[in-house]
Amino acid sequence: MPWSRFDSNYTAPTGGRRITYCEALREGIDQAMGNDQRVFAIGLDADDKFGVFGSMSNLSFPERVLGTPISENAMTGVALGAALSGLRPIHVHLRVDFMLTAMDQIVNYVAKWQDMFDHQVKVPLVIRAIVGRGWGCGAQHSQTLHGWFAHIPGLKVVTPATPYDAKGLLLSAVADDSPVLFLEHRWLYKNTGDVPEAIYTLPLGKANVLHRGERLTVVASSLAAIHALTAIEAHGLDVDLIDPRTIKPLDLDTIVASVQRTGKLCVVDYDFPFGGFGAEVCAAVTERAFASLQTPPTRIQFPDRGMPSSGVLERAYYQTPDRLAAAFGALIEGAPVARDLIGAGA
Amino acid sequence: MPWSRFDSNYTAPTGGRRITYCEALREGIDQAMGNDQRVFAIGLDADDKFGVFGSMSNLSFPERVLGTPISENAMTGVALGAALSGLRPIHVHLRVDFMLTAMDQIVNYVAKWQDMFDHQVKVPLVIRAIVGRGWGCGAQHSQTLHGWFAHIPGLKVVTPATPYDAKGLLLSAVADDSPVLFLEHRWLYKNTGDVPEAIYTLPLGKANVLHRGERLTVVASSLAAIHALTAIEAHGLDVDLIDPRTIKPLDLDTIVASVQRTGKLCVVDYDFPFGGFGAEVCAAVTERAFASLQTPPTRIQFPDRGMPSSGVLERAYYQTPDRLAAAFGALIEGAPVARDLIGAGA
Amino acid sequence: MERPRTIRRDDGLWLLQRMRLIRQASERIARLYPTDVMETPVHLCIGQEAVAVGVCRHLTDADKLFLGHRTHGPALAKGLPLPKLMAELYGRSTGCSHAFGGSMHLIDLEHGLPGSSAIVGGSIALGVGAGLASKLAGADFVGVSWFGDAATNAGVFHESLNFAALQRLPVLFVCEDNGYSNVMPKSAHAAFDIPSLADEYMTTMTADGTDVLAVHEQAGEALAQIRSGGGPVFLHCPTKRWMKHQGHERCDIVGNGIDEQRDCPIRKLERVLLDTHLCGAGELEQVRLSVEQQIDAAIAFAESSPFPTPAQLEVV
Amino acid sequence: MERPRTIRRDDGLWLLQRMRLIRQASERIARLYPTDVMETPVHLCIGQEAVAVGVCRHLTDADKLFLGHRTHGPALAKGLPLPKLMAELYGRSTGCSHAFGGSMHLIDLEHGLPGSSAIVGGSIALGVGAGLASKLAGADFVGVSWFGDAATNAGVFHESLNFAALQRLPVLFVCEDNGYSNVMPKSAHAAFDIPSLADEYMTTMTADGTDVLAVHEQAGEALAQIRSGGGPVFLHCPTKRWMKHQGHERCDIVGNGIDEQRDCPIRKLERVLLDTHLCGAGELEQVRLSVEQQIDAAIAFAESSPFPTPAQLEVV
Ligand SMILES: Cc1ncc(C[n+]2csc(CCOP(=O)(O)OP(=O)(O)O)c2C)c(N)n1
Ligand SMILES: Cc1ncc(C[n+]2csc(CCOP(=O)(O)OP(=O)(O)O)c2C)c(N)n1
Ligand SMILES: [Mg+2]
Ligand SMILES: [Mg+2]
Repeated sequence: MPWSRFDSNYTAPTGGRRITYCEALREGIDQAMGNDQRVFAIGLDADDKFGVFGSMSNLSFPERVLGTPISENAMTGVALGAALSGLRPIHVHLRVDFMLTAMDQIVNYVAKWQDMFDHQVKVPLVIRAIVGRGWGCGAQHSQTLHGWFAHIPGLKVVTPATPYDAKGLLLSAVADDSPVLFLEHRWLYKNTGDVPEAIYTLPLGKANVLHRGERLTVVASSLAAIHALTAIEAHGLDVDLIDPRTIKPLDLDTIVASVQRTGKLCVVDYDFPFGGFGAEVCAAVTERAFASLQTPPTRIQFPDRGMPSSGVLERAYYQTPDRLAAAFGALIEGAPVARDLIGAGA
Repeated sequence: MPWSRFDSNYTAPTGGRRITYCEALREGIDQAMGNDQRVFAIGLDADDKFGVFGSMSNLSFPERVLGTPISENAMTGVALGAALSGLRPIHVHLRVDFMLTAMDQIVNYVAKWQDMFDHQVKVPLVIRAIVGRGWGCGAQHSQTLHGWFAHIPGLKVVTPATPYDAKGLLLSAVADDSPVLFLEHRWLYKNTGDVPEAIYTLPLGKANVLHRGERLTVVASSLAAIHALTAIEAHGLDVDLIDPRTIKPLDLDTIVASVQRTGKLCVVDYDFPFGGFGAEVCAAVTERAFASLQTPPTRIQFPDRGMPSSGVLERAYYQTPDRLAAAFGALIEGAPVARDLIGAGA
Repeated sequence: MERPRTIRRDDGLWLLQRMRLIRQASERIARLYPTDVMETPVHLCIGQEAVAVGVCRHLTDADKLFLGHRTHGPALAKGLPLPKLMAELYGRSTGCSHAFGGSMHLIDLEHGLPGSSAIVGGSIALGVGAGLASKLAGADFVGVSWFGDAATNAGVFHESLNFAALQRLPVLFVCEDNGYSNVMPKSAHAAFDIPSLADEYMTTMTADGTDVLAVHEQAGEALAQIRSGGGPVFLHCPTKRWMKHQGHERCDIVGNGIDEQRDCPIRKLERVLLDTHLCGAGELEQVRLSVEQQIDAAIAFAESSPFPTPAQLEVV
Repeated sequence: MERPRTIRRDDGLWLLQRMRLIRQASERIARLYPTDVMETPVHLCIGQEAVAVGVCRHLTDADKLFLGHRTHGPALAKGLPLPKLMAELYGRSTGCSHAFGGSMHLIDLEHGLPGSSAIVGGSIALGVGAGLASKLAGADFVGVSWFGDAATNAGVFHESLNFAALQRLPVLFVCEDNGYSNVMPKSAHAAFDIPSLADEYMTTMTADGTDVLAVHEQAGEALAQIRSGGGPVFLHCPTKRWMKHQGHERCDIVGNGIDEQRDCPIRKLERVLLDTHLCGAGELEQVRLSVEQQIDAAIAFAESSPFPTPAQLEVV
C-alpha cells in the first residue's frame, strides 16, 4: 500500500528547511497525489491560478485537480460517491462558511455512511476548509466551527497549528480510511517553520506539547495555540501548553496528565462559546481529574455573537498574545480573570 | 400588540383539562394564528391531512398553512424573507435531520441576520422540528442536535418536555422577535398533561424544577426530563430535577443554585456526547460552583455513533428510567457509575 | 404506433423472475408487517417493478447504484440476495447492513450497491461521484443515481445534473416518477416538467415505467450512449405507486386511477411472453412458485438469525 | 432591427444620475482602497450599472430587494444614501449596518433593502419570501431576488424558482450575468443556458445589461406583469464586469473582450440623451460634477464619523 512507506516523526525538527504553512500544505497535497494515484482534489477554485490561497498552485498532477461550480452540497456528495467507488478525494473549501451549504451531505451522509452499514465500507474522504477571520468580511466569512463538527459522530477534525503539523497531518488525513475534516486558519498561512522534504505522517489523536511548565495547563489549537505560545514565551510563563492537533479524536490522556501535575486548566478556543471544544475539554478533564483541580477550568472563547466587520471590532473579537498572557498570569496567581479576557459571551 | 395580552403562568396547573403534547402544540399554533394574522405556518406536509403527526391537523386558518416541495433550504430562506417583510412564520420539519439540508440558511442567514445589521431588524421566525428516535429508521431519522444548534450564536433553542410547556413555550417562541428553534421529541407526542385552554406564555430562559431533593442535581430536558422524573419518582430518589426548558438561553442561575445545595451534578442529555449541551452545563457549572462540587459532574448521553436501526440496538442506544435510576443511585452513594449507564461513547 | 413487443427469451425470463421476486417479496412483507416483526419503516414499490428490473438488466456488478428510501425493488434487481434483505428488515446481524441500516439503508458491495440514503435527493450526487471515479480512474463502470419525482424538488438534483453534464460523466439518472411525494401530487411539488427540465442539461429519454420492455429498451440505449463516452443520460420513467407511501396498505388517494389489471408490469410482460410463445402458462406459474419458495427460505433465514447485541454499540 | 431609443427626460436623467453615482463612487473606492482605509472586501460593479439602475427605476420603497455580495450598485440604485455606504466601508458607526456588516452586508429598511448576504445563492430565497409575505398579507409590494450568473449553480436557485412558480408569487428574479464566477467562465460553471432553464419555470425575459434603456424597458414589462398578478418573472441581463472579482483593479482575464467605449452603459445613455436632444453636453457634465461633490461629502462624513467601541460586542 502506498500509505505504509511513510516516516513517522512526532516532533518538529529544527534547523531544517523553513517553509510556510501554505507551502507545507501544498507539498503535502502534491506528495499525497504522487504517492497514490487514487488521490484527487476537487473544489471551487481548486484549479484556478490562485489555487486556494496558494495551497494548491502548480500541483504536479493537474489532471487530478478539478474546479467546480458553486454547488458545495452536491460536490460533497460527488466526493463521497467517488470515495465509495475506490478513489481518495480531497474536497476543498475557500471558507468553512461555504461548507454550511453542504451540511446534509457532511452530517447525514459522510459522517453516517460507515455507521449505517456497520463499517463494511471505507470512506477515505478529506474535506479541507479555511477558517477564521479575513479582512472585515463579516459574520458569514469568519467562522471556525471545529468543535461543532466534532460533535457529530463519524467525523475526525484536524486543526494544524504549524507548517510541520500541516503537512504531516494532511498526509495522515489522506491516508485515513474514514472522513476527516481538515481546518486551516487563514491567519496561519504565512507562518514559517521547519518541514522535512520527505513524506511523513503525524498520528491523528496525539497531542503536541508546545511548552513545558508547572503552574497551569493551557489547551489551545490552531491559531490559538500559536497565540498562546507567543504569550507564554514573551512573558516567560510557567505553563504547560498542549496543542491537541486533532479536536477529534481528542488526546485527553495527555491533557489529563498535565492537569494532574499543574492543578489548573485554561482552554483557549477561538470559536463560539456555547458547548463546543472548550466545553468538552473542561467537562472531560473535570470528569477525569477532578481531585487534581485547584481552581475551576477556564474557557477563553469568542463572544457569543457573529463576527462584526469593522476592523476595530474584529480585533476585539479575537484575543491577542498580550491579552492571553494577562489571563494566564491571573490564573497562575489565582486572581480573577477580567471579563473581556474571556470573551464577552462567556 | 396582540402578544401583550397573554397570561403568564410558570407552574403547570393541576386538575384541569388533560390533553396530549401533540394537542397542546396544535392548540398553541392555532391560537398563535388566531391571535395575530401575521402568523403563518409553512413546511413539507404542513398542510396534509396527517398534519405533521397531528400537530397541525384541522387548523382554523388553512389559508395560512402552506405545504412545500422537498426544498428545505430555500423554504428556510423564504420563511426568513417573509419574516423580514412583516410576517411571523412558523416553519416546520417532520424530522430535524431534514433541517440539515437548510443549514446554510439557518446558520449563515437566520442566525446571523440580526448580528450583521446590529439588530436593526427583527427576525420573528420559529423553526419547529421533531427530533429523536422513530421506529428503526436509522441514523438519518433520529438525531436530536439541540446542543449543536445552541452552539450557533443567534439561535434560541427550546425543548419542551410536557404538554403545558409545549403550548406555553410555543406561544412564547412565536411572540419572540428573534429566531427560535423549537425541538419536539417524537416520543413525547402522546404524553398527556394539564393544559389551560386560555392563551399563555412561558418565558424563554427560565428553568422548571420538576422534583425537589437534596442529594443530587439532575439537569435534563425534553424526553430525558420525563425519563429522569419517572426514575426519581419510581425509586423515591432525593434528587433535584431541573428541566431548563430552553437550551438557549440557558437558566444557569437555577442550576447553579441547586448544585450549591446538593454538591453533585448529573446531566442527562439525549444527544451526541462530544461538546453539546451536556458539556456546556458541566463546564459552566464547574466554572460557577466549583467550591460546592463534592464529585465531578457526570454526563449521560448517547454513544458517539449514529443511531442503528435494529430495535435491539435502538433500545440500548437510549437510556430508560430504570437505568437512569441506577445511575442516580450510584451518584448519590458516591459509587462509580457503570459504563453502559453513561453511554458507550463517554 | 405500437412497436412490436419482442424480447429474447433469456432476457424475458430474467425480467419476469426479478419482477416477481420484488412483487412477491413486497406482498409478503406487507402481510407480515402488521405483526411488528420488522421494526423499520417500509417503502414498497408494488406496481413500479418494471423500472428497477428494466434498468438493472443492463448493469454489471461493477456499475455503482445509489438509492434513496424506496430501496427494495432496485436493490433486489441489482442483485442483493433476498435473505440479506429480509434479515435486515428483521433487524438481524445477518442482514446486508448487519441490522444497523434497516429498510432504507441497504448495501451490497459485491453487486455494486455501495449504500442507500433516506434523506431525499442527496444520493443523486453520489451516483455522479461514482461516474467521476470511473472517469478519473479510466475505468468503464457507470454511476447510477436513482430517485423519485419529488427528489427533483431538491437543490442537489440541479447541482448534480449540472456537474455531470459539465464533466460529461458516465452517469445514468433514473427518475422513477410515480407522480407523488407521499400524498402530495406532482402538480403541487414541481412547477416544471421533469424531462423537459432535464433536457436543459443532457440527453433525456422517457420510458413507460409500467412496461418493463419499454424501460429495458430505453435503458439499453441510454447505457450504450453512456458507455461509449457520450456523457450522462437522464431516463424518465412515469409509473404508478399502488401502496401508501410507507407501510403495508394499498393507497386510497382519490384519483390515483390505478387499474391493477391494466397497469401491472408483471401481467403486461406475461402477456407478451405468452403472445410471442416464448413461455407457456405452466412455465409462468413455475416462476411464481419458485419465487415463493425463495421467499419462504429467506424468511426462515431471517427468523433464525441472531439479533445484534448492545455491545456492538461500542464505538469502533 | 434597432428600436428607436427614446426615454422620458425625467427617467433619462434619473437613470444617468444613479449610474454616475454608482460609477463614480466605485472609481473613488478603487482609488482609495489601496490605502487600507476600508478594511472590508469590495466587489465593484463598474460596467454593470445599467442593470441595477434600469430595474430599480421601477421599484418603490415598499418593494423588497435582496442582494448578494456585489452590493454597492443595486443598493445605491434602490436608494441607500451614499454617506451610509461609505461610512460602512470605513467601518464607522454611522454606516448603514453600524459597522457590523461591511461591504457585503448592506441594509436600508427605509428604502426596501432588508439586508444582503455574502453566501452565494441563498438570498434568492429571501426575495421569494418577500413575495410570499406580500401575497399572504394581501399587500402590493414585490420581492426582488438579485444574483449573478454563478448563483444559478446553487441548488437554492432551483428550489426558489420552483416555489415562486408553484405559488405564483410576486417576485422578480434579476440575474446579472457578467459571464464569470470569479475567474471561472460561465462555460465551466453552467452546463445549461440560463434563460432557457429559467423558462422551464416561469416567464423569462432578456435585456442587454450594458444598455440601461433596454433593461428599463424589460424590467418595466416584467414588473407590470408581476404587479398585475401574473406570477413571477425572470429577467436575464447579460453584462460585463470590468474589474477583478474583488478589489480595486481592472480585470485582465484573457478574452474578456471589453471595450470601455463601446460597452459603457453611461456613454450609451449619454449618447441617446444627446442624440434625442433631451440634454446638452453641459448638463451631462453638470451631473458628473454634482455626483463628484456628493462623493466628496460622503467621504468626509465617513472619515469624520466615530468608530464603534469593543463594548458593542457585548451580547444583546
Ligand atoms: C430532505 C428530506 N425531506 C423530506 C423527507 C421525507 N420524505 C421521505 S420520502 C418523501 C417523498 C419522496 O417522494 P419521491 O421522491 O417522489 O419518491 P417516492 O417516495 O415517490 O418513491 C418525503 C417527503 C426526506 N426523507 N428528506
Ligand atoms: C456558497 C458560496 N460558495 C462560494 C463563495 C465564494 N464566492 C463569492 S462570489 C463568487 C462568484 C459569484 O459569481 P456570480 O454569482 O456570477 O456573481 P458575480 O461575482 O459575477 O457578480 C464566489 C465563488 C460564496 N460566497 N458562497
Ligand atoms: Mg414519487
Ligand atoms: Mg458572475
